[in-house]
Amino acid sequence: MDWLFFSEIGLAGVGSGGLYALTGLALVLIYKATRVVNMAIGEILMFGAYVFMGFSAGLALPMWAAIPLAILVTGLMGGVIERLIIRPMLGESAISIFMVTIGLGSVLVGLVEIIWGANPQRLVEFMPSDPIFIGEAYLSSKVGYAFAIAAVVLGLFLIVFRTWRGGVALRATAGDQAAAYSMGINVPGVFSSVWVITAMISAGAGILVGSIGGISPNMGVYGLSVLVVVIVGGLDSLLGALIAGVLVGIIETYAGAYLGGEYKMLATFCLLVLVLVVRPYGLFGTHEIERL
Amino acid sequence: MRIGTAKENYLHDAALFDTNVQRAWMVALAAALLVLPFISGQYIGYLVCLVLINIVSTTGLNILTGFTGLVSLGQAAFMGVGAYTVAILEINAGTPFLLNLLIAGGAASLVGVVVGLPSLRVKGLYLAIATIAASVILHFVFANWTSVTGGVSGLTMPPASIFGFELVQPNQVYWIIMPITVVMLFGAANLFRTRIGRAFIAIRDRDISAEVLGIRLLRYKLLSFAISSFYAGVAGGLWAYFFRVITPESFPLMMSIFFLAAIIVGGMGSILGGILGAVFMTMVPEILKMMVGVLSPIWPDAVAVMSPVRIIVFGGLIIFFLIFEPDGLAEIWRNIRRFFHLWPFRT
Amino acid sequence: MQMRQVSQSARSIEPPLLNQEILAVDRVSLSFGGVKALSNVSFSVKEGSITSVIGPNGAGKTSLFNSISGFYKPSEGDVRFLGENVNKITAPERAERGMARTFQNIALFKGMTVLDNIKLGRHAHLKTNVLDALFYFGRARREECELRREIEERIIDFLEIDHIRNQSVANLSYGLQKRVELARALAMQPKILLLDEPVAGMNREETEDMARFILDVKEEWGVTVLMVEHDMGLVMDLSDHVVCLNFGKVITEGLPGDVQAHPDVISAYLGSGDVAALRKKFKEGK
Amino acid sequence: MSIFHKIAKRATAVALGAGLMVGAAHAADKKDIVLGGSIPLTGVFAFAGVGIHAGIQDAVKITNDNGGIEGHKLVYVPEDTAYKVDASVAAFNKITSQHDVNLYYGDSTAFSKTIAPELDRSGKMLMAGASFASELDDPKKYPNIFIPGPSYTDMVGILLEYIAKEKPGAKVGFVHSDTEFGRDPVEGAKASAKALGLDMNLVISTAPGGVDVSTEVLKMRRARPDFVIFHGYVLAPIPEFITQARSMGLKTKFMGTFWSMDNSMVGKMGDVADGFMGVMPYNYYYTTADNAPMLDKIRSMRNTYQSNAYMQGFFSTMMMAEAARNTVKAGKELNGANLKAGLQAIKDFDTGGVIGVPVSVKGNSVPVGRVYQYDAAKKQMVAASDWINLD
Repeated sequence: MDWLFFSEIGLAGVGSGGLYALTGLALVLIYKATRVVNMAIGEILMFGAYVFMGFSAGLALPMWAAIPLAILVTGLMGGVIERLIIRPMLGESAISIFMVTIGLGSVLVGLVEIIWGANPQRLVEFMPSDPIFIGEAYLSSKVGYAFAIAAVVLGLFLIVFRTWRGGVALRATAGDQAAAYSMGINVPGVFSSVWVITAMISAGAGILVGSIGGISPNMGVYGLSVLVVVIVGGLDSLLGALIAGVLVGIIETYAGAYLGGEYKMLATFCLLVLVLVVRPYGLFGTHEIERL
Repeated sequence: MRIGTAKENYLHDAALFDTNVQRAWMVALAAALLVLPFISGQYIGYLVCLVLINIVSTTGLNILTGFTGLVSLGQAAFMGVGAYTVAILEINAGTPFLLNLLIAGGAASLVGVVVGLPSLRVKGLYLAIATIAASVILHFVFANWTSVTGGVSGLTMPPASIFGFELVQPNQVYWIIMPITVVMLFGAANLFRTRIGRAFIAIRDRDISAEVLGIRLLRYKLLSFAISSFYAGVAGGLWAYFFRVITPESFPLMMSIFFLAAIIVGGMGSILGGILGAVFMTMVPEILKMMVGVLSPIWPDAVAVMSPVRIIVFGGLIIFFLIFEPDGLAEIWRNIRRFFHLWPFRT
Repeated sequence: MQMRQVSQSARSIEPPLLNQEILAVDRVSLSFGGVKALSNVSFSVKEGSITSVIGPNGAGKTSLFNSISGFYKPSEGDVRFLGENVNKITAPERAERGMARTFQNIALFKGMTVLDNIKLGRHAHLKTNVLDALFYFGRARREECELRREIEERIIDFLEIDHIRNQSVANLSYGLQKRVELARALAMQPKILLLDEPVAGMNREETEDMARFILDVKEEWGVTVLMVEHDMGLVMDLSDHVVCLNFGKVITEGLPGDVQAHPDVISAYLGSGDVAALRKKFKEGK
Repeated sequence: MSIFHKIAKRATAVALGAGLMVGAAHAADKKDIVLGGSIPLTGVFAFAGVGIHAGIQDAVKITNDNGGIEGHKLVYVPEDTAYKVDASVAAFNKITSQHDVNLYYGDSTAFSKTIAPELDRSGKMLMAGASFASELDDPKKYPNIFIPGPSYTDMVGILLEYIAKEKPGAKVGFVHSDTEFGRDPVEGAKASAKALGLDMNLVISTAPGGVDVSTEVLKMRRARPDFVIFHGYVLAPIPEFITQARSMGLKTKFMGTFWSMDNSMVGKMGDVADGFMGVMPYNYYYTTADNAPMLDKIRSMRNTYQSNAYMQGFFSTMMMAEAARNTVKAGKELNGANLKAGLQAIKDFDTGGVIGVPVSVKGNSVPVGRVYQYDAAKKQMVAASDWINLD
C-alpha cells in the first residue's frame, strides 16, 4: 500500500468535495425555502461558467470584472427564472415543480449551445498553477484553490445566514410558509432572493469546476452528483450538504483511483441507494410526519 | 351533435368506446393501421414504428407516473433491460420473438420491482432520485458486464422472423410492433376499468386515505412499477427488433426525460394523453426539420441552430404544459371534442 | 360477487346480536414525541348501535379514530375488533375485515368520478388480478358489472346521488362530497362505520339528510356506527351511547342525556372556551 | 497583375467552364450516383460534422467538375443527425427511400453497426464514415463498410511504432475515455506495445464528462511514463492533464489520435499545446508539398483553415468515388459487392496530396498515417515523422 498515494487521493477527494458542498448548499437552500428540488442546478452552474467565458474570453475583461459580472448575470437569470416559471407553479405539487426544473435544464442547454456552440471549451486561466504540497502530498493547484475559495464562501454564507435579517426571514419561511407570511415576511420576495442567491452560488461553483476540467454543454451532468450529495446529507440540512459533499468527493475519487474512472458514478449512486435504504431522509434530514 | 346517447345497460355504459361515432372512428383507424405499410415509404414507416414503440413506453410510464403518482426517471433503463434481454435471447437461444418479448417484459418488470422497493420508505422526490440511481447503475451494468452485454460496443442481433420470413425493414417490423402496441394500449385502458387501476389513482390522489380504505400501498406501488416496467421492457424489446444493435448509449437518461416529457405534454393520467404525447414529442424534431427546410432559403444557418432549438423546444414544452395546461394535449383534445359535440347549442 | 354472497351468508348464520361488543378500545395510549394525544382510553361499541365520541377541539377524537382504523399505532393498549386484537393488523387488513370510515377533511380521490370513488370502496373484496384486468375478460368483466349493478341499486339510489354519478368529485358541493364519502364507506361492506364529523360544515337541510342516512344505515343495513361529531343536536338525537373525551382521556360515557348533564362534560367545554358554542349546540339539539 | 496574366486567367476560366459544361452534358445522359450522408451538423459532434459536410461537398464538386465518375454525376444528399443513432437511422431511411443510393457516409460507430445488417441485406451500398472503430476493420463481418484511414488500433499502432523508434523500451501510458470510442483500441494497444518491446505501465480510463483529473495525474506521477497517448477525447481533459503533469515537472510527451488532432482544437490548449503530438492520416489544410494539386485546389475553394474533419470527409468521398469509378470502368453494376471490389482494387492511388503517399486499401481500412507535433511559434501541427504504412 502506497500511503502517500492514498493520502494524495484523499486530498484530491476532499478538494473536489468542497465544490460539491458548495453546489449542494445552493440546492439545499432552494429546497429549504421553497420545497423544490432544482434539477437544473447543474445546468445553471454550466450557464454561469459559460457567462464567465463570455466575459473573460469573449469580451476580454480582466478577471476582477469578469468573475463578479458572471456571478451577477447568472444571479439575475436565477431571478428571472423564478419569476417566469417557478412563481406560476406556486402551490403546485413538489413533483410538478421538480419536472419544471427538468424542462428548465433542457432549455438552458439549448440556450448555451445557440450562444456559444456545442464544442467543449476551456476557461481562461486565473488560478496559480504551481502545485501545492501538503507535507509530501501533492495537490493539484486548481483543486486546492477551488477548495479554499469554496470553503471561504461557505463560511461567509453560513455566518450571513445565521445573523443577517434576510437569513432569518429565509429560515422562517423554511419552517412554515403560511406562518412566515402571516408574520409579515415577504414570502415571494424570499423565494426570488433564494433563486438569485443560489444561481450566484452555482455560477461561482461553475467557474471553479469549469476552470478545473473545461466546460461543455453537457457539463450539467455534474448536477447529478450534487443531487446525490444533498440526498445523502438530507435535503433540508445545510450541515448535511457540507459533510455529504466532502464524503461524496472522497468516495468518488477513491473509486476512480483504485477501480477506474467508470466506477466513479457507480460508487456515488451506490452510496445514494445505501442511504435511501438505511436512512431514507438522509444523514441529517428531517422526516416529516404525515397527516391524514 | 352527439348528445343524448342513452345507455342500455351497465356493461355498455362501461365500454371503452361508447358511441357509434367513436366506434366508427376506431374502425377507420384500424383500417388505416392495416393499409399503412403498403402505402408508406420506408421513411414514414420508420417514423410510424418509432412512434408506436414510444407509445408503448410512454403508456407504461403514464401508468406509474400519471396514474399512480410515482415519478420515474428510469423508463429508458428499463427499456434497456428489455432490449438486452431480447438481443441475448435472439442471439443465443433463437426463441420465437413473441416469447422473447414476454421474457423481456418480465425481466424489466423484475428490475422495476427492485427499483420500486424504496417506495416502501421514501416517496415523491426521493423516489424519483432513486430511479435516477437505477438508471446510472443499469447503465454501468450494460457497459461493463461485457460477457453478457458485449460491453460498450453492445450487441448486434439477427432480425425477428415469422415462419422463416425475416422482418428487416421498418414496414416489415411494423407487423410486430403495431399489433403489440394495440394490444398493450387496450390492456392499459382496461386496467383502469378495474379495481387495480382505481387503486393506482387512489394512491396518487391520497395515498394514506387509500390505505385506510383497504389498499395495500406497497403491493400496489410495486405492482405499478412492475406493470410500467413491463411496458418499458416490451417497448425496449421492440426497439431491439427495430434497430438490431443495442449499446449502453442507446438508452440514456435523456430518453427517460423524453418519456416524462411525453406524458406531461400529452396528459398525465390519461391513456389518450400518453398516446398523443408520444406522437407529438416524436414528431417535434421532424416538424422542426421541416421548418428548417422552409427557412433555409431566407436563413441559411437555420440548420446550425436546429439541435439547440430542438432541446429548447423540448424543455419549453415541459414547462409550458406544466404551467398552462397540466392536463396536457388530452385535455385540449377533450375541449375540442366537447365543442363539436354540443355545437351549435353551446360554444 | 362470490365474496359478497359469502359475507351475506356468514351474516345470516350469525344474526346480529344486540348488545354484543363489536369494537373495544382497551386502555389505549398514543403519544407524539412526548405529547400524549390519548391516555388510557377505554370504551366499547355494541353491535347495531350508534355510538358517538364528543369532546372539545384537540381532545384527541381524530387521533382515536386514526388509532382504531390502523393509521396510528397506539403506544399502549389494545383495539379489539370482532373479538380479535387488531394491534398488529395493518389498516388495509382492518378495512378488509369490515372497518370502514369517512374523513374529517374529505378524502375523496379527485382524479376519479363519483362512481369510481364509490367502486374503490369495494377494493378489498374484489378478486380481479392483473391479467384479468389487462384483458378485461372473465372475472374482471363479471366482477365490475356486478359491482356496478349493486352500487347503483343499493347505494346510489339509497343516498340519492344518481344525478352526479359520472361527475368528477372535484366539482361537487361540500355536502355532496360528504355524501359520496359515505357512499364509498358503504361500498366497503362495513361491519362498523367510523364517521369523522359527518355533518361538519353542512347547512340545516344537508344535516337532516345526513342524519336520516345514518339512521337508515343502522336500521336498514344493520351496520354499527361510531362517529365523532360536534353537532350536539345530531349526537343527542341519533346516539345510543356517547363517549366524551378531553385532553386524551375519557371523562364520561353513557346514555346521551346522562353525558350531556354530566358536570365534567360542561366544564370540559368551559375549559376549552367553547362554552358559548356548547350552549348554542345544546339549544339547537333541544 | 499584368494584362497577360488576366487574359490567361480568363482563358483558363473559360476552358474550365467549357469543361464543366461538357462534363455536365456528358453526365446528363448517364444515371446520377447518389452519395447519401447522415451528417452530425448539429449536436455534440457538430464541429466535426460541419467540417465533414464541407469536405464532402468540395470533393463532390471537384469530382463533377472533372467529368463526374466516368460521366456519371455524383450527387450528395445529406441529412442532419445531431449525432444521435436513431436520427441517423431515420436519415438513412429517408434518403434511401427517396433516392437510389449507392454510396453512404455514416456519422458514428453505433450507426455503422446498426445499419450494417441493412447494408448487407439491400446489397446496394458501400459506406464510409466518421468512425475509425477497429471492430469495423473486418471485411467478413462488415463487407459493405470501409474506414477512410487507419482504424483506431492502427492509429495507436503508428504512434507506438514512432515511440519505439524514438526511444526503444520507453514507458508508455494510455489514457482513454470510458466510452465505446475510448475503449476501442485498448487491447490492440497493449498487444502492439508488447510486440514493440514498449512498457505500457499505465492504462487509465476516465469517466465520460468527468471534470477532475487530479487522481489520474497522481497515477501518472508515479508511473512516470515517457509517452502518454490520449484516445477518445476531442479536447477536455487533455489540456488539464498536461498542465498538471508539467507543473509536477514530468517530461512526458503527450500524444493524441485523429479526433484530437485538429489544428484549431490543439491551439485551444493554450500554453501546453506546444509539443503535443499525434497521428493524422491526412495532410493539414495548410500543408505545402510538391505535387499536391488537391491541397491547392482546396485552398483555392476555401480561403480559411479547414479542420481535419474536412479532410476526412474529403478523403472519404475521394475513395468512394474512386471505388465507383473502378466499378463503372469494369462495366459492372453498381452494388455493394462490386463497389467493395472496386474499393479493394485501389492500389497506390494518388490522392493529389490529401495523403502524402500513394494509398492502397488493406482489408476495410487505409492504414497509413503520419506523426505530427504542435509548433507553438507557427501555431501549426508540423510533421514529426515520415508517412508510416502499417502492414
